[in-house]
Amino acid sequence: MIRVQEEDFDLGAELAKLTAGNMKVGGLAVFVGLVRDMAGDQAIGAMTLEHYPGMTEKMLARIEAEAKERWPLEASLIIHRVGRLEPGDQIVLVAAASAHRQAAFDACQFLIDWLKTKAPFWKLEESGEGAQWVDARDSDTAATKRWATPKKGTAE
Amino acid sequence: MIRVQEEDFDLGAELAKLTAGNMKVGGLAVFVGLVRDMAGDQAIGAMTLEHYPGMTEKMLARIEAEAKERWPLEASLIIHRVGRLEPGDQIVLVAAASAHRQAAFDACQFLIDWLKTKAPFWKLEESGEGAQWVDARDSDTAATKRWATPKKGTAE
Amino acid sequence: MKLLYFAWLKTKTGVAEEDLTPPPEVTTVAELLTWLRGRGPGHAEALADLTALKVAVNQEYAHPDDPVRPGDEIALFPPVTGG
Amino acid sequence: MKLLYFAWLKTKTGVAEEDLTPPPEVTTVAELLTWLRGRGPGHAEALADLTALKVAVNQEYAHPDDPVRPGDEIALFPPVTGG
Repeated sequence: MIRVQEEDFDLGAELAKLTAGNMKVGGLAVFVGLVRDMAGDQAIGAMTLEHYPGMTEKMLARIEAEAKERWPLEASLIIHRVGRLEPGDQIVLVAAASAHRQAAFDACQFLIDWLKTKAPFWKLEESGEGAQWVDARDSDTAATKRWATPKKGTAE
Repeated sequence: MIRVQEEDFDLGAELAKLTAGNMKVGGLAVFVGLVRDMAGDQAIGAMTLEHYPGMTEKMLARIEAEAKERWPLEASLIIHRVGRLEPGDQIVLVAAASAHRQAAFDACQFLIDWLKTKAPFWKLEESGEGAQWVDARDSDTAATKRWATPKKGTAE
Repeated sequence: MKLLYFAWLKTKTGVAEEDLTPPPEVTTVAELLTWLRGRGPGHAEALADLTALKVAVNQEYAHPDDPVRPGDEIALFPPVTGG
Repeated sequence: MKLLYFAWLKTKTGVAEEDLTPPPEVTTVAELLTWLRGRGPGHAEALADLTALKVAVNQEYAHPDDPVRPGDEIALFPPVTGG
């Protein structure tokens, strides 16, 4: 399941729903991204997440479908927030549940790696020196590369 | 922090406590192990987790300390349940929080891999054919090996 | 043809969205970008560095030689930074 | 010397814990295991396959040639299966 929303999410409730009643789940791997109060050596007051409505949902759905094709998942979830967020706020949740832990871990890492390079979100950080668009990180592109050749249509 | 307990744990509450008020956390990686209703092709009714009180806590504390030495973690948590558990029940929670996501992911995977081969827990599964001690899996030993040479004292 | 600009491309062009009718000889993403750079200094600056630019045609990532057609939704944006 | 048995080692020996005083020539883990196998058929069966056995001396994993001393807590158990 995928969701793009301004509201915060209840991490415990989301994870409980994800595996509830499914006795085939042996492992649940989860990643939560949070807003830090520092970016490099600069203090951050808040950030605004812009996205491309329509394409965002399309890409997230495709990333999730790709994960389900690659690993035997019992359940998966991507929630990404948009709008204004402050330090300590939750930005993103990705979760993958499988019979075995390695599949859950790998799928979870894949989901966030692909999301970070393919889903059309942009961060605008507010610091003492004004607002600044965050630059994409080479390490994110490198992280995505480990999942080998993307298929047509999901390529950046 | 480490805990060994019979009671269930509140996943959402534990994770919220772990990062509360720490604005340096950019990523939180979590793994939850759950009781499945099948082991191979055999239906499982319940299981009992036995452990070695004293050594268990010592090993978990050491595994956590090792993770903190290897990665720049802002917070970490290991909770492992003992006693009788039924399909769908939570068995174990490991979590690692760091400024960056790869450190959180790697530390989380390390914690559960080492726990699975070094912490003295044993599973007794109940099926239609009676109770049976679970055999250790070669894949768990292999998973631990990727973290290279363990230090003296944590070696199996 | 609907053009969408996101993040700093929106700031530099000064527009989030515009409906344009390029001349018929504009048939590819690359040709469209060249034509858009001629629309004014904001567009020229925003589209100066093609290596820092991603293009989506009808919400799919596109390459410079992919076709563009009347009625398409073309989005221009920097590399993504979500998650 | 306190001996502890876990999981199927406890089932096979029929005992969870016992206080024993091995003869003074038993000074290593390997010598202790050999001596324990002589305590009866349950112990002999439980300790037959040393490759399936882990040993902890005073709650630290130990090797066959590690020393054992009076007063030590020695635990014998199969490879662990938690998590």
